[in-house]
Amino acid sequence: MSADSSAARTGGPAVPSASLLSQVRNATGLDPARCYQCGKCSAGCPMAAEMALKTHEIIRLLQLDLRDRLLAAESIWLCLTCETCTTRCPNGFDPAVVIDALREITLRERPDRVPRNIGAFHSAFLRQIRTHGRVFEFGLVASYKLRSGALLADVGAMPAMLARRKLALVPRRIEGIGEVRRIFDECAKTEEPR
Amino acid sequence: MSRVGVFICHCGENIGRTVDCSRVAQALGELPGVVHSVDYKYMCSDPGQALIKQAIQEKGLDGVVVGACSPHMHEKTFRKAAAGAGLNPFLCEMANLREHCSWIHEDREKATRKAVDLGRFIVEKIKFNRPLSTIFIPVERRALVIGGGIAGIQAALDIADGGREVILIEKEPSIGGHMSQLSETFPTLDCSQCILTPRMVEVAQHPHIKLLAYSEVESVDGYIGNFQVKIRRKARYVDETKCNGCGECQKECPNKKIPGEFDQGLGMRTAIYVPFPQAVPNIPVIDRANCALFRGRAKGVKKVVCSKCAEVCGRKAIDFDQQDTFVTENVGAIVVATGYQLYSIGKEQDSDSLRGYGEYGYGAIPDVIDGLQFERLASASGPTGGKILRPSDGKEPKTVVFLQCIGSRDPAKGIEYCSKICCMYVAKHTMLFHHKVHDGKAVVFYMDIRAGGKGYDEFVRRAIEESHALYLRGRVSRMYRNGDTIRVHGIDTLSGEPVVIDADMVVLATAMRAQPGIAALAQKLSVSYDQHGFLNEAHPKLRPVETNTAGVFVAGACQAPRDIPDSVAMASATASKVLGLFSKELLEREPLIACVDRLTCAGCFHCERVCPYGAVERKSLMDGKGRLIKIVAEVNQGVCQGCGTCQATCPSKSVELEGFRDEQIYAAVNAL
Amino acid sequence: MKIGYFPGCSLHATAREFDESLRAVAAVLDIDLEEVRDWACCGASSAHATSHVLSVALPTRTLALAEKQKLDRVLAPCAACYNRLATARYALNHDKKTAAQVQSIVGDGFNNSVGVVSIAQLLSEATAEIRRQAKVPLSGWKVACYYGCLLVRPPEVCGFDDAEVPSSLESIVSATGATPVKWDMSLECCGGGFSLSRTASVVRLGRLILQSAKNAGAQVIVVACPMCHSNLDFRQKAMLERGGFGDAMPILFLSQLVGLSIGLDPIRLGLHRHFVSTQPLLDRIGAAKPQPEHREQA
Amino acid sequence: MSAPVTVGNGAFEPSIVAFVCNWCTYTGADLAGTSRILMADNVRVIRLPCTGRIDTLFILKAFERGADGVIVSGCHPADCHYTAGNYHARRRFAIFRELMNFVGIDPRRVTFSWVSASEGGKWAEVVNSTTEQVRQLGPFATYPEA
Repeated sequence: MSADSSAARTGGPAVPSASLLSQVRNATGLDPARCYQCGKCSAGCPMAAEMALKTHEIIRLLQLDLRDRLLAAESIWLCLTCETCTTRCPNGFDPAVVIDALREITLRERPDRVPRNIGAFHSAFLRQIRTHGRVFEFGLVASYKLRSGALLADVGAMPAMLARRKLALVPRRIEGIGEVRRIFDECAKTEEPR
Repeated sequence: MSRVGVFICHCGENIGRTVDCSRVAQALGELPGVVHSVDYKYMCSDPGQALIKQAIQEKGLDGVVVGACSPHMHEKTFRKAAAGAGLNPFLCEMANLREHCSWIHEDREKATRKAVDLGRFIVEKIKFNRPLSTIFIPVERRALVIGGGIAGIQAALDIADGGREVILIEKEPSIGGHMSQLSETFPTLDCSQCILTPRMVEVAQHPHIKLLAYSEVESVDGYIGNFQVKIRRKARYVDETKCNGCGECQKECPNKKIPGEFDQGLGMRTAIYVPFPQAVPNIPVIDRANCALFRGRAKGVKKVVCSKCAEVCGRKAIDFDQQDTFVTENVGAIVVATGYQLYSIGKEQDSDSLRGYGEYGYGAIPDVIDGLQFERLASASGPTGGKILRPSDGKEPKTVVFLQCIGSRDPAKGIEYCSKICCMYVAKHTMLFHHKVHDGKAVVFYMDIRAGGKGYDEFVRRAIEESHALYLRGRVSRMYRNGDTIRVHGIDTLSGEPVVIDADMVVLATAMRAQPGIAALAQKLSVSYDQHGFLNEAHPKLRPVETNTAGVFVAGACQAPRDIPDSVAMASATASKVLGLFSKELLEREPLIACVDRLTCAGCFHCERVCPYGAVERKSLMDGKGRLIKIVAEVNQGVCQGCGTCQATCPSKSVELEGFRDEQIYAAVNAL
Repeated sequence: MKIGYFPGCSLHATAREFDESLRAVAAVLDIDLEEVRDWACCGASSAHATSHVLSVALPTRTLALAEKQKLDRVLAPCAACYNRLATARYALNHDKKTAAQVQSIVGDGFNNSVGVVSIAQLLSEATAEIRRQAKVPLSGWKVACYYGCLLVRPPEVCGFDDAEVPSSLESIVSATGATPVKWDMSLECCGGGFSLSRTASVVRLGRLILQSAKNAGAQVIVVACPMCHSNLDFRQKAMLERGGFGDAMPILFLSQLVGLSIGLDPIRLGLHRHFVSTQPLLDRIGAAKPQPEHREQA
Repeated sequence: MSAPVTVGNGAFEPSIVAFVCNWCTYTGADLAGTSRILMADNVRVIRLPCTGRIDTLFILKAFERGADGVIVSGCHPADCHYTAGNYHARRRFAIFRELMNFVGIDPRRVTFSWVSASEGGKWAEVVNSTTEQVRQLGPFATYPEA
């Protein structure tokens, strides 16, 4: 997956709708049937208050294989991957990994449903790595703002950051940048629809 | 030359559809030594059995092979038929042409050929079968009951009422078990002690029951009908024959601040104590770890630091120098009723497979208690006199959160099973709380409500509809101290809403576990147990209170999580089994046991080492003048269960398992 | 002791005081940090949210470089980097499918022999030395140790002393002479990854954390993660604006606290770079006010 | 039988002997029958009380008598009807595995498995997979009897 997926420009599904459940099973090696819907994941989730679909509900919809609802859900993008759910799951399930897989599938198949600012952040972040090998925050912020349209947020903080010499202004490229780009390209190749 | 008869059953269409039975009969009839071979529609029917009997008598058969269903189904039937015609029943065997052939194959040709093979194996084997005679062993018609909770009490009373003598042993100072700690019982809300105490007294007074409290099983020898059980009688430091239970010693004991086991640590007791006022026997015991005198002795202090109890005892019953003693009892049957313990959420666990609940603070938050502690708070005889008060500050909690499935159904903590009783007692707790704290709010976090049982679901509905307990479906992710309260982060999955409650008290319905030390006891009894330490019944449906060791029975929560009605029902079932066993003076058993050839036995005793039952004994062989020739192995016929491990282990092939001797097995293999 | 060093992108920018203080402390504690040459970004939270293989492949490149450099352990002070490196290492050992894919992309003789160490693990090993070198008594300092998420979870990857009630940070803080407080939110996520894209969430979560530390009587929060630091320090102003609790709470990197206790100059430790003033703390130990290199702008 | 094999076309059909314990595997095999689970017809079961009774010589004898493969199956560890017979058996078979190489029997011709009384499906799997495995290995060559 390159930072700005070509699918992102074309929109629309990249593969015909197969069973999302089996896609996730294949991608993660986890069987959502393990989830017995106790809700402990949602009970401890720091973002639950902001999620329309709580963690256990995401897994439930997955058990029901409701592809369209899941890939359109903003909630999967609100997961911070803090792994609290995974750590406390009584039945050895791993909701965090499943949500990562759902995001990956959404990016590939329904990029139009990725929330703009979150998608913009990930794109900007990965573009930084692809371009320089490392992330330069000034460039990251600028790039993010262009992509998300949140042009004015946090702009006031820039001078303060600068004063503390906390912003790397001038990007320096690592020597092995060619290798990093090759990794990006090769990884994108492994992500043919499973 | 043998005279074997072969009888092939069609089992209606069951075998006949896939196997050409007449061809099988014909092929087997051509084997050397087979003098009679027929097929018939239903061999197990009366006419079928008559065919066999008739052939035995007319053709003078010395072996019968029935090719039919599984021997587990009808071996007994056909052996009985053979015996009816005067043939030794152990000269009759079955070839399994149904379960192992016709039902699992479709190709008629190949199934028929396989059926011939299976029949041939048995024909060749039976030529080496020997007539065996049933073994009779005498029965000691007294029973041992291990554990004095409600299951053990019930079993002991039922057996004793049946006229047989019972020895009831209990490791604690008093019988009564966990039931004596309960406040009221579901689904009737009758007072636990009110229904239990009379039964405890009955035990103490029953002429056929010998109660050995504060005692444990040290070792078990012998076999069904003839067990020798060595029992350790732990030193109470109080002479039971002198003490009259007046209680003066407890009043005088200066150490009054010991968290009491009976009150689950919520109430205090003295160092010399009777666990609770209704204890049976009502005789105190000295807790060495907390007695000043014994602590002094442990440090090597010569002088008697404190002897207040002895000074005040008018009957001079206190004996600081008492030692553990041992008694051996001969019994014919053993009932195991050792009950359960509760899982605790602490970091330290007594088993590597268990984990505590770090997310609940590993039990370090005050006012987070378990179900048994709540029972003590709710009990009129408890430390608060039946008032629901917080252990930390004695205040009445207004919001109480009950968490179900703590440990249970939580593979991440090491227990995947359901503890079965928690749904019910939590409902009961919410009702008791509602009755005692009218303006209180009970909130229950549950995953599923399991209320199968007479009047059970109605009971839970009452908790919800009449006592207005708020039932939330979901687990709690975390809780921590929040000032004076406990902040509980849970979820209601039915609405999808995360729930945060500041509770005054949290009650955990922790999992039921097998007793500590159950594995050691099970090994003494040669009873198998599951990965959680629950004892295995002989068959989950058809032999629920027997074990794989003949003469040993299980009752109550030592076998799986059980509530009181289940435990009592099991206990009565064991009593019926025991009384059935004791209805005869001699016990019959199959003679499929190992025998040692004294001539070739070299006395290496590998067999003794591998025998799971300790059935191998050492026998000194003397010559005519009483001089020792050699020591050889001998198998105790009553103890041997016939596994044959000794035979496969014996380097000199001097042990033979009847029914499965080497020449029988090789004959079958040679028929390949 | 020599150990590989993977500073990660943040320590070269927003969290440069973490880098500065860590290097300064390491020098005193006789820990030789050898930077992994030409390391690339670990991919942080963006790679794993978009491509599982990429999220393993990027850290694997760094681990492979370290292996070539003959390092047996690599210190990743940033909790996010630590988590990504440790997760990659775990995936290569346990997830055959991913391992095969990544091996074919980055492979080339890589044996996955390099261990990954967090700052908490490294300084835990050095508590005796910290105690020995402690010059400035921090007694009376009430410190809330903040683990956050990435340092301890998931437990099978991070292998911390206890995923729910850990104690490594507390033992290090105790070694400095300060007093760790018991508080409730030490393991809750601060919202790190959403600092830019969903700032309101970060402010909401950060407030809960600050509030909890404050309730427990803490005077300072110690962190081991640049994202936690940036959220709790840089965004604290926004959190305070919502009202509800009095003064600002200084947020120190673990290495800064250790540095202060062993008598290092506050400037070398980068204490002047914080948004929430660290001066109240310095006043308590009589340290001079750090002079900023540039004039502060509000 | 899951994959019917043709008779008489020269395809090799192995002959396999199964030594099983009475309480777990034999009962499990009964269950497979009661459940009408079709399986390969190459296996002939010999019933013994316990895997503890199974002398390793039985296995060698079976090969000598023309078997191409052998299955040994009993109760799961800790589930032995006789408490510990299967543990002794397990130890014995661990040593026997070493011996097999020595006497020239490919260890893949012998399957050791645990099948409980409730695992009829598992018994069918053991039968089918062993049959397939031995079929791949081909006939076990023995010398004709003198």
